[in-house]
Amino acid sequence: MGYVAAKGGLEAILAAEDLVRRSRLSGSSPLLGIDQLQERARLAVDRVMGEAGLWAPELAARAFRQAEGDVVEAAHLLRAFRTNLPRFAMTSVVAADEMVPLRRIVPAYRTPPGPQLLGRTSDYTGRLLDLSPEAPSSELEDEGRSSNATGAAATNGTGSTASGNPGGGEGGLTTHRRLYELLRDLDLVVDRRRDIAAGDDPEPYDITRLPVRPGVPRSARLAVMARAETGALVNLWYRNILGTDMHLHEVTLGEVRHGLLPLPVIHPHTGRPVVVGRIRATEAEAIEDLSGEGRDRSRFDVGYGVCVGHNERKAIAMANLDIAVELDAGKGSLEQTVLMTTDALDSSGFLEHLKLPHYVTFRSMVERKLAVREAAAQKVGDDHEAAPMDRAPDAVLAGEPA
Amino acid sequence: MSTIKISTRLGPSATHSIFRTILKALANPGRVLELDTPPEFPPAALLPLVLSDFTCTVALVGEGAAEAEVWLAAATGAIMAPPAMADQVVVLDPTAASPLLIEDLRRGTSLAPEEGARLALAVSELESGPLRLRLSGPGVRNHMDLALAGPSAAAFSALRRVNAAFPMGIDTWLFAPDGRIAALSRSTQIIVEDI
Amino acid sequence: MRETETWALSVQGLTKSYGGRLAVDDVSFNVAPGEALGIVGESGSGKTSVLRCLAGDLDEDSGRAYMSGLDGGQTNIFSLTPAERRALRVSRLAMVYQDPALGLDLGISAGGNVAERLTAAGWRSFGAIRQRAAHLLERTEVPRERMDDLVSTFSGGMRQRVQLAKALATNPPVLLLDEPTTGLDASVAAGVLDLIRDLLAEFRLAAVVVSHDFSVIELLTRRVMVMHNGRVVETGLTDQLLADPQDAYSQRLVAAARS
Amino acid sequence: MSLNALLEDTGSADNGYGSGIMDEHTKRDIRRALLSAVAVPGYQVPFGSREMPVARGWGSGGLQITLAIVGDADVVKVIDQGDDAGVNATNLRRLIVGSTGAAETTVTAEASIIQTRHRIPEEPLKSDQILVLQVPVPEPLRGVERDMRELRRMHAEDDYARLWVSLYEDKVRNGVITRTTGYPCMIGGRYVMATTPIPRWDCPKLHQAHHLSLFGAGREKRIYAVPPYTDVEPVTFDDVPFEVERSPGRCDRCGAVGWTESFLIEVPNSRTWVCSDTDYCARRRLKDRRVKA
Repeated sequence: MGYVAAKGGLEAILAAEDLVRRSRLSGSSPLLGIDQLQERARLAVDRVMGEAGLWAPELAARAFRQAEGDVVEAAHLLRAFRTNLPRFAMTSVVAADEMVPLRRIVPAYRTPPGPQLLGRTSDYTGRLLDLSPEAPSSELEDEGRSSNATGAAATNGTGSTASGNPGGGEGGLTTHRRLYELLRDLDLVVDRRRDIAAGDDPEPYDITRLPVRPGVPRSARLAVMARAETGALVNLWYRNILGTDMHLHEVTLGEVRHGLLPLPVIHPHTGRPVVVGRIRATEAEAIEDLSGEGRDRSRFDVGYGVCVGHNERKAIAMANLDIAVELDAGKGSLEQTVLMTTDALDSSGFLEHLKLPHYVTFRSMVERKLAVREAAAQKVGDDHEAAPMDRAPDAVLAGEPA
Repeated sequence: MSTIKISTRLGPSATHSIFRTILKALANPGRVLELDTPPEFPPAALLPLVLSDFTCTVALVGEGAAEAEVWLAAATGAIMAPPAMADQVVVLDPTAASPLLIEDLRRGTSLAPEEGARLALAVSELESGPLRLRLSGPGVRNHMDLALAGPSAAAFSALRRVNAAFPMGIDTWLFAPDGRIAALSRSTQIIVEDI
Repeated sequence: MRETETWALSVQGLTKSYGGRLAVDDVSFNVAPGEALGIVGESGSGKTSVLRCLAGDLDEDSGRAYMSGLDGGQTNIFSLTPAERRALRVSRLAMVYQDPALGLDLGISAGGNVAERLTAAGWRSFGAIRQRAAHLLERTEVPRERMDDLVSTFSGGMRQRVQLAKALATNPPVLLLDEPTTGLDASVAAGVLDLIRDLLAEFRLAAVVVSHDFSVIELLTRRVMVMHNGRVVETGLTDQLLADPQDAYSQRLVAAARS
Repeated sequence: MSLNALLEDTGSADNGYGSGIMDEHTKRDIRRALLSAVAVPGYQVPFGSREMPVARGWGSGGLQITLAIVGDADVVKVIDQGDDAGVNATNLRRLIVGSTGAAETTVTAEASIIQTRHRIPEEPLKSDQILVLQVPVPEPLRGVERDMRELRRMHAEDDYARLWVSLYEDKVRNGVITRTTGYPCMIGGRYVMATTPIPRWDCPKLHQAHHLSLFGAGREKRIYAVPPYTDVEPVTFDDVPFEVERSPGRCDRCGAVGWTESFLIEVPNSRTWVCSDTDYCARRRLKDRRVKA
């Protein structure tokens, strides 16, 4: 059917839409349940939430299913749905120090304050494709029921995995001091604390209400990266490590943790904060050595990364880029690249917009090709008569259309 | 000013139609348009009622300001602020529009002209008053005339000075008691002739 | 130079420090129309910083500077807004940099670089711009057939000639030259210096020529200031000062240049 | 549930999509940006652009403007490359009309709001019509400068020398100014503005027009406007006349003259041309008096 010529474009769209839905529902296997996705495709659902910048596990699973597994498409569905929802309230300060870790590793110290908590990670599981025959789902279910999906295996100080009951759930886990505070006690880190008492407590920059552009405060940059596309941040970091254009050096990771963050909202009547729920988030701190020229070599500085759901790859890349942009202080182009080019919806949307009709544009381009050719032909003609510069340039170069 | 019993917000469709008139007025400076204003309601207060929300700061000046602040905050969630800091400034009675007030309003910067304030100015007459303004510039075909009553000529001279450094400046809507409205964009050239 | 002489450029109490170090320390001087004032000193003496402050590339800490061409010399150019300072650089004050990349866009043609100054000054006729650019490039001895070549393909000497053409595009009354021939080999430098000398005379410019090289100062300037650690240690007529320097530092500098 | 089914019972609470695609707060945010844009013709107003049911780069900016200004009494026309039946135009029209009380039309003269991509209707618009243009790249100077801080300074200080130099270089190198669509225009003698990828043929229609033009860049989160009776002058040298795409011959369907009356597009390997503006073409074929035949 013609791309545009099809009379009544609506039939084409409805037909395409019907095709998508039917193919999504076709096949002999049972339909994916929202609960199945949340339990069996946890990291995909987390990634959808992370790149939509919204905590909504069930809606994210629903979007992931509707998008047939395309994370960017699912993030788009989630954000577009949010556009319709009025904003009821805003949290007061979400103190990441109050995160109850399900998993925590501190590469910078063997025995940091608080636990090294291997927790649920595939880091050391040995990437061997599990080819065991499809056991009847009932057996798998029994095994699953006995262990809690979010259980954490604590490792004691010696780095070996304690035999702690993985099913302990988060009951046994408590908050703990952050490594950053240890570094601060040792006066080893640039102190970036604000003098809240003196009123130095600016509101974080809301990137959904005010678009970002170079020069925005750090909170805006963090917000952009928190909902950026994972691959965009990782590649941007790696390109700066190995690529030729910009240059970053490796940092030491201070804190990498995945856990539950409480969301306090000020109660409209009592005026006191009330925890309205908890979200899972991943946090990373990158300890920067400040080895560059003109830096305070006697101290470290720290980059911060956080995103909704469990996505360490993204949080670590974000922490690296955060401190890199902070130290670049707007001199280079890294800030603009991080702020403007890492959103999944913006980049993939614009890339795929090339599929839209462009035949008016193309006709105009063809016309200019002919105009250039004509001007060149006319100029050659003129060269025979006299050196172009001697004749008044207007006549030579104005070139009337045929 | 009798007490205003605006308990509920304007519904989406009423808000929409008032906004379209406000937009059309600004796109056609000097053109007089009609607003269906709820009775005994200060027309000039329609601007923040329609445009503002919890992200906006609003200032109300003139008789009845205190009372209007209460229901405007309740209806829109807007935050009250002094005129010099406000996104939107409403002058409820014509005589309260002093040159000093106008010169004090936010004009934005050349980097961020959108931070200039929006001024809603009550006038007692738009088309048959003694104060003649001749307008030209974007949105005006050749020129348009207004014949105002209420604010002083000095107020419009002040407006002209404030808007002299385009793109900095403020955008002004004039509200007559009967619901007629006209606008002066910051890009509008104003010649004040006092008959 | 008695006070009653007219000046094209007057600098009073210019001061600039870098990270605690006083790069320019209370420097004052006047330059008359048609006069070339030299500033000589070793690298780090602050001579280039003086020019960069006047040009607006560097923010001064304190001091005032006036140009007779701007409000009759009543307005301190340091008090102008960034936009006004930029407009100054279009029509009243030009600078030729030691590194051509600071003064030119290497990605466009020689004619295009001259055109940038003209379009910024409001020229809107392609033909007139092209004619003016061709004339200026011819005057600075850039071969006609290279006018449309990218400046990145030009030699060092040729790039300085393009800078001069661009600088003179709008007949600015004041021209600042920072080590204009440093880094060029001798014969090319000599050609460029002769050109500069002729242009200064022909356009009756008030010029400030900064150099560490006495021969450049000797060739181009009538009066010279010697700078050391940000301060002017001696001022005098160029030939007298070279023959009989008074200040101890000047003496060492002249002696070193002579050896 | 298909999007179409969902749109049919928009407004029912249970499908989660309350009333319409945007909440009232979002509309106010956009309306304020629209007023700033009209007040400073040609200036790119930053706004909190929301995600839409269409992808970024597919008309999310135009859709947000239309949804912020459309009311039940409006009649909406949506075109892409001048064609109402364009796939994207159809999808956008369905979203707009489906989620509001507005009516739809394909007849330019009957529309109160026209959302368009890459074309301006051939028929002059009237003062009670609003044109909403979809904007892929809002920054007219991106070709000469990449750094956004410098671009912002250039607009703030009315310093467009680099643009003029790029036109000079283009003209010198190619004999003509080779910019195709989206020709940069000076608005009200102050701001250089990106006219969006409309052909040069359409630029003169914006100059001193009767109607208000609103430009929405959803992905880059900018809104700008050209009020009625405002100067829109293509940036070119005094002695280099602004050239538009003229086509030899006539429209194969309605006979419109390609040189003066209608922007024609080629029908490949057939040496025939047809109007890009399908409604204009249809009106001419129906001998509609409103359209100057």
